[in-house]
Amino acid sequence: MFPGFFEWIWDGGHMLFMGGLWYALGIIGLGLTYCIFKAAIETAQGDGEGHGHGDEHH
Amino acid sequence: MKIDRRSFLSLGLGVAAGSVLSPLPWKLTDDLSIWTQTWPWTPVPKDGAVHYVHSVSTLCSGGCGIQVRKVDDRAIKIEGMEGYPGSDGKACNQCLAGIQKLYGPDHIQTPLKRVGNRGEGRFAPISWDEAMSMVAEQLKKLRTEGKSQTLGCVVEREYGTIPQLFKRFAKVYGSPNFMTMPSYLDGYEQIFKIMQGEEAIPGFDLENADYILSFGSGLVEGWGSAPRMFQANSLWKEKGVPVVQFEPRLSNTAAKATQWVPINPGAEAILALGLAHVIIKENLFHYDFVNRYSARFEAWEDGQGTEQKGFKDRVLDRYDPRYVSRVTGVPSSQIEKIAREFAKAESPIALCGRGAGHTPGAIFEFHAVHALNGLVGNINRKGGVWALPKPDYIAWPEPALDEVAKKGGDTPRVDGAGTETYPAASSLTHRLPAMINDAEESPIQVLLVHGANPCYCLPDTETVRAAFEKIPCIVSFASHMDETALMADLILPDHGHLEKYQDVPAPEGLSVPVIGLARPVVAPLYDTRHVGDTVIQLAKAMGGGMADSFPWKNYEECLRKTLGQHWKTMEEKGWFSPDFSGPDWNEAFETPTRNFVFIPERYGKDTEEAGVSPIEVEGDPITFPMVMIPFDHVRIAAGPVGNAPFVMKTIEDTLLRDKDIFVQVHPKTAGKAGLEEGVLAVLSTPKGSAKVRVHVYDGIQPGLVAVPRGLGRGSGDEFMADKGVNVNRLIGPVEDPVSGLNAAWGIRANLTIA
Amino acid sequence: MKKAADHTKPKRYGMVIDLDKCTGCGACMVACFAENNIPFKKDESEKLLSITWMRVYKLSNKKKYPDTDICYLPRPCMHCEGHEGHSPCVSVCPATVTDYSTETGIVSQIYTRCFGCRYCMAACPYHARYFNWWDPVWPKGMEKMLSPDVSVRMRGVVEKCSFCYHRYQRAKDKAYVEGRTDVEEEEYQTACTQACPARAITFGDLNNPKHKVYELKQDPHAFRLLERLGTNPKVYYVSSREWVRKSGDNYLKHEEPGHIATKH
Amino acid sequence: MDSALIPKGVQRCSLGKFTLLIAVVGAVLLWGVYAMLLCWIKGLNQTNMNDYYGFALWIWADLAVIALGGGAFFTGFLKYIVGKDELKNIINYAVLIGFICYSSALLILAIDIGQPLRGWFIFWHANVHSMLTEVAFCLSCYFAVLTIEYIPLILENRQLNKVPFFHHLAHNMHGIMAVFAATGAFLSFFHQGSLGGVSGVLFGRPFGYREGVFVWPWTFFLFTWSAAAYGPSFTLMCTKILEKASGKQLVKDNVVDLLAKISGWMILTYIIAKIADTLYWALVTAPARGHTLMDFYSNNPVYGIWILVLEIVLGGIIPAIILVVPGTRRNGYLRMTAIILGVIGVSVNRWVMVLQVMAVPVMPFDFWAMYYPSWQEVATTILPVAYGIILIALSYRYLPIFPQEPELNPVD
Repeated sequence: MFPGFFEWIWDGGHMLFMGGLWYALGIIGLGLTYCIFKAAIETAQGDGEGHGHGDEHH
Repeated sequence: MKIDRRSFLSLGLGVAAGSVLSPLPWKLTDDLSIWTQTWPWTPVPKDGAVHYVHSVSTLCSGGCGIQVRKVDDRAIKIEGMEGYPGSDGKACNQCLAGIQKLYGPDHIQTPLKRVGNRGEGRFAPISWDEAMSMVAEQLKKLRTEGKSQTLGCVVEREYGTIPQLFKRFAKVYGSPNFMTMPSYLDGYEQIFKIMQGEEAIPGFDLENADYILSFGSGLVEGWGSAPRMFQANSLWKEKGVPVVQFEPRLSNTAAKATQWVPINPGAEAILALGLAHVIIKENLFHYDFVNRYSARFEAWEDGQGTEQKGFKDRVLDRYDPRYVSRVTGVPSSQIEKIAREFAKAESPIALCGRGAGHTPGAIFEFHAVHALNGLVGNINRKGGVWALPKPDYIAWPEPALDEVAKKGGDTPRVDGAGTETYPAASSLTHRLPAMINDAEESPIQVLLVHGANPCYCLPDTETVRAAFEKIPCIVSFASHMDETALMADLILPDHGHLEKYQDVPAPEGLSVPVIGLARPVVAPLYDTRHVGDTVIQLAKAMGGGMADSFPWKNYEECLRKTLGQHWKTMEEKGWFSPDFSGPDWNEAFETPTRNFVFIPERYGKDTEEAGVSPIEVEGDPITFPMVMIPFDHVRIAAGPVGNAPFVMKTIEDTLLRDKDIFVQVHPKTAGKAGLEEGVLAVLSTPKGSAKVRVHVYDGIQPGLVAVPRGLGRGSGDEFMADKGVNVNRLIGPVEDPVSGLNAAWGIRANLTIA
Repeated sequence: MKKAADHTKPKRYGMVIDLDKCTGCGACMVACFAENNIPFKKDESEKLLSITWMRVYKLSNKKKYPDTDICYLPRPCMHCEGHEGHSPCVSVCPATVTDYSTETGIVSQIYTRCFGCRYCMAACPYHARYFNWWDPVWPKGMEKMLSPDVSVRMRGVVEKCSFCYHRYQRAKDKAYVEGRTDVEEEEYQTACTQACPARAITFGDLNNPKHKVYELKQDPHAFRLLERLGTNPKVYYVSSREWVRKSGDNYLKHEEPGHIATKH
Repeated sequence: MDSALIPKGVQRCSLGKFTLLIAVVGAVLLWGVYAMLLCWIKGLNQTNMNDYYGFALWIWADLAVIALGGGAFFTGFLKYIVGKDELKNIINYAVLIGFICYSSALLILAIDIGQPLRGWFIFWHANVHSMLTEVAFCLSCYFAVLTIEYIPLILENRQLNKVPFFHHLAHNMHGIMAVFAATGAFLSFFHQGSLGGVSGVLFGRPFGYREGVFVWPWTFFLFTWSAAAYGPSFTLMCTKILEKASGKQLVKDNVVDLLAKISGWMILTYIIAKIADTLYWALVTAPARGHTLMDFYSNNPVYGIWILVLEIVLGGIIPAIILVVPGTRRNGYLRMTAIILGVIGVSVNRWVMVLQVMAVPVMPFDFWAMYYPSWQEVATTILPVAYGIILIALSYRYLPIFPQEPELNPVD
């Protein structure tokens, strides 16, 4: 699963597969981190009531 | 800090995040996976020093030469012993799985005394001293009462020091009733007596034969020494040796044969005589042998001076192919073709003994088949049938017999063998149950059983059980629980086959005499005792002349002294082969005329009058419209010892499923009875009925119901016990009026939907 | 796929089984059970739940009496080479449990890594793979017969014939000690080959002209099971009977065995 | 009692009635859990699977729920990528159903494998050539995406939303939902496809095997396509069921019509491809391996040609036509019939691609293997259904799943 691990092989299949995998994981991870951090900052700034009840997001 | 909902939630989230980020869950996950790889309940075999022990396995009748792979003191695996005569590096299924018998749960661990009813299987352990004195007391009592002849001994085969110790014991005790279990070898034994005047056992030089005619013999299904026969079969394939199989059912042997010739069951003898007819008529027989070394081929004068027809005329008169074809169902063109091919071959050989040879069959069959071998002169010749001398390495001094022994020994045998009625028979054990049941008081008062399993193997097991019920004292020397041991009052357990020394005259059917040595592969696991020691000690306990007749300290000494100079060879090689060169034809036969006799003295008249007709089987055709034939399957042991778990595992699901046995019937037979593949049905015969499943099989003559032999064990480990039906329960013996042998090849039956 | 070890020539171990000689006795199965610590249950008659690395199939020509004929066919793992080592099972195993060795041509199985998804079983058309539906249990005392050369498999994993790989290792160790780089033909034989009383099984390196299998596989009557699927199995069968050869693969009505171009 | 938790502007049944429903379904759930524990503790001998049937009911259930759960990724794809904005009114429910389907699939997989405790070896020792590896990776990743899509919904519960952090988090997540949805669609494309590849790559099994492009057999694409086609139908079916159960209309007709139309066109195009695939397989692929089509559909007690007809005609052509033709589509009964037929069709397809693949004999001397599930297998397969009902009930009661509900069912 990780380069350098037992039985890790650098071949086309691996690059493609693992590339896709880490790309997706990266996006998910980064997206989540972004949301959490932004929410934490917004909470700290106390502008919690700023955007109403956000019905438009549904 | 005030714990409100918000901080509680944050705390929860914090803990969750913290533990995910800590190494703990990962460590636990890893530990769990390691645990699944080393579950404590999954055994880890211990490693150790590897070595091999050579021995001979006694689990099959063939006597396979084996080598046992050991790791430290554990026996791990059985393989064939390279160079062992016959089996040569190979072994049969039973012997290959022999370690499971050694370590298996039905190995008897200590002497046992019956505490429940007969056959109930409730035993209590007792000490050896107690057990021995109980037997000795019984035997002494019987002897003082002058009923020494009521001692019976049943063993599987006659040869080897252990059966001979029993035989000697019976003799000096004063009983003629030393019995062996029935087999096709009994037929050959009688045939050698009456046609060649010899006390001999058959050897078949199959490796050098170039045309094989098999009258229903399961050549690759347990007939003779299985591994040897497999190798011979492969050799035939390599050399292109024709093999013709006459059998009503497409057995494995028939499938392997060059040609399968379906035949009406029981008509084998007629077919053999039909072949003889063609050979004689077309002058294809071996002139030299027939003219110079045989008698009664042509007309002859009997004792009263009356002229009797010779074999030639009898066969020519009666067995022309058209008639034979009608009786046997084999087209006459085929009879002629096979007869010609057979006669023209260099070393043709004709064989008999149905299936694995558990039932002897009628003496006519043996006579007709052996006459074929005589016609082509293939007796005591390369590629032919050999009369091998009975093993003579056991040369113990004649025991001194006291009055009781002499008197008892002179009484006629209970089974009638060797009496005026059946002079050529040496053992007719299948007759024993009826004799006991018909008598008011059992003519056998004490029965010693070793290596044999009459309560399973003899025909009509219900009658056998009833007879055994009547015997006041039964002593079994079994090492594993079997049906007969279950009926015993006392079990004096022998060591298992991998725990003891034993000479094994083997392998069956080989054309050179061989004596193998079984030896302890592991030290005895339990409180068992070598049966040889038990017999010697019993004799000593009897005191007097009996003790003197058994001068050995123990069995091992007896064996060493018996084998004498050969002991060393056997220890090193595992076997030895006594010098044997078959005599030439002019010296080979010991009949009064020193000839091969085509029509034996006693049989001449009978055959002339009655002719040979198929042996009728028991039962009336109206109640029982079908005919049941037992068959041997190479993956099912039908002898005294049942299948080991590994061998059970190889049994096809068309023979056994869960606890149900399958019987084979032709699609037409099934259709008529409204039966389909796999359905439950009731198989009934005059002897009883059983629940079976139906296997519709194209390779069987319509009207027959074939039942595999060797299932339905009433004892043993959970892997084999109570699975299927013992075919011996459904079939009874049919007495051959001439030889006394059991001639039954089947029984009338009915198969109806359950 | 493991690359071949440097100093020895790549081997392709395989078998040639003479179906004319095979009598269906089952000794190969028994020897295999004993050699490889195969468990046994009270009831083994349900063959779809019975672990038999080597299984002897019974074939029939399906003709009516008396033209009926039967033939036995022992079926070990075929150790398919597929296309460049892509045997049906190796390519599907998600956890790299099973592998095709280009050094020996043996398809391996790592029991402690297998997590029992059974995809390989679905992939194998020969049903050579078996799942441990139960914990293996030996009656008290019978665990003494277990061989230390082969690990006992735990419940929940797939297992199959290994061509007695431990025997290869043993032979290689011996060769190494004796300063040889290569294993002789007779030094490495599978348990079933050794046990076959009909001497119907021949085992060896299909690449090595000195090995008996090399010659035998070229018999005009030699065939492999399901060749047309492209599994490229390394077990050959020989039969003089045409219907048996025809039973080795699927054919359309007009097709004749031996005239079909097969992959690989 | 729990009114504080119920979204504003909607009416819910009494807590007692609700508890009763949960209790009844919960009992079924517990039955499933018991069977699941049996399988884990005693092993897979609890099932009727065997060495010929290594893949059985569970793998079918897995494939089926993932296909049906395909509504989540495809509706997301339509809303966020294609820009069909009306679908915002059903996307929450589609996500919820997807979440249930995928979590069920993962649970079933965890029961199905012989060594669940080392199931993670599929990641650790990953063999990237295996379709199952791809399935495992994409499935877990997409499940993560679904969780991410479901979390903001939970956070919008009236009480939870009062927590500022949760409020912001939900808001932010909504903000970049398109990114997640796109990732989800990408992952879905692969794992739906890999599931199709599971049997498609089995070149030892001529019934399942298909040729294809590069490493992907045709079934790879057919599975993705069919999930996208039938998934929305399943979402609509679940919506209908919930509407029946609650006695309220929850989604406006134009939304339903739009999704049904898309589903219909997708089914139509899919079924054409499927027919082409079947023809090529029957006429080229299978004969090259010595099989005729009828070899696969005869000499056995179950699998006749009827199953092919059921899958393609009843479960494909007919629903496609009904959903594509505006007149029939707008007829509620016909639309529902089409949707149900479609759901059956795709389920039959998954059944065939798992169980019939196992049943067909390959060696000429082998036999058709028949199988019926044990009660433990049935119970563990029903378990996710019970779990799904409970999760839908809870979500519907406490979360603002259907934005149009207050409008369609004004509270007096």
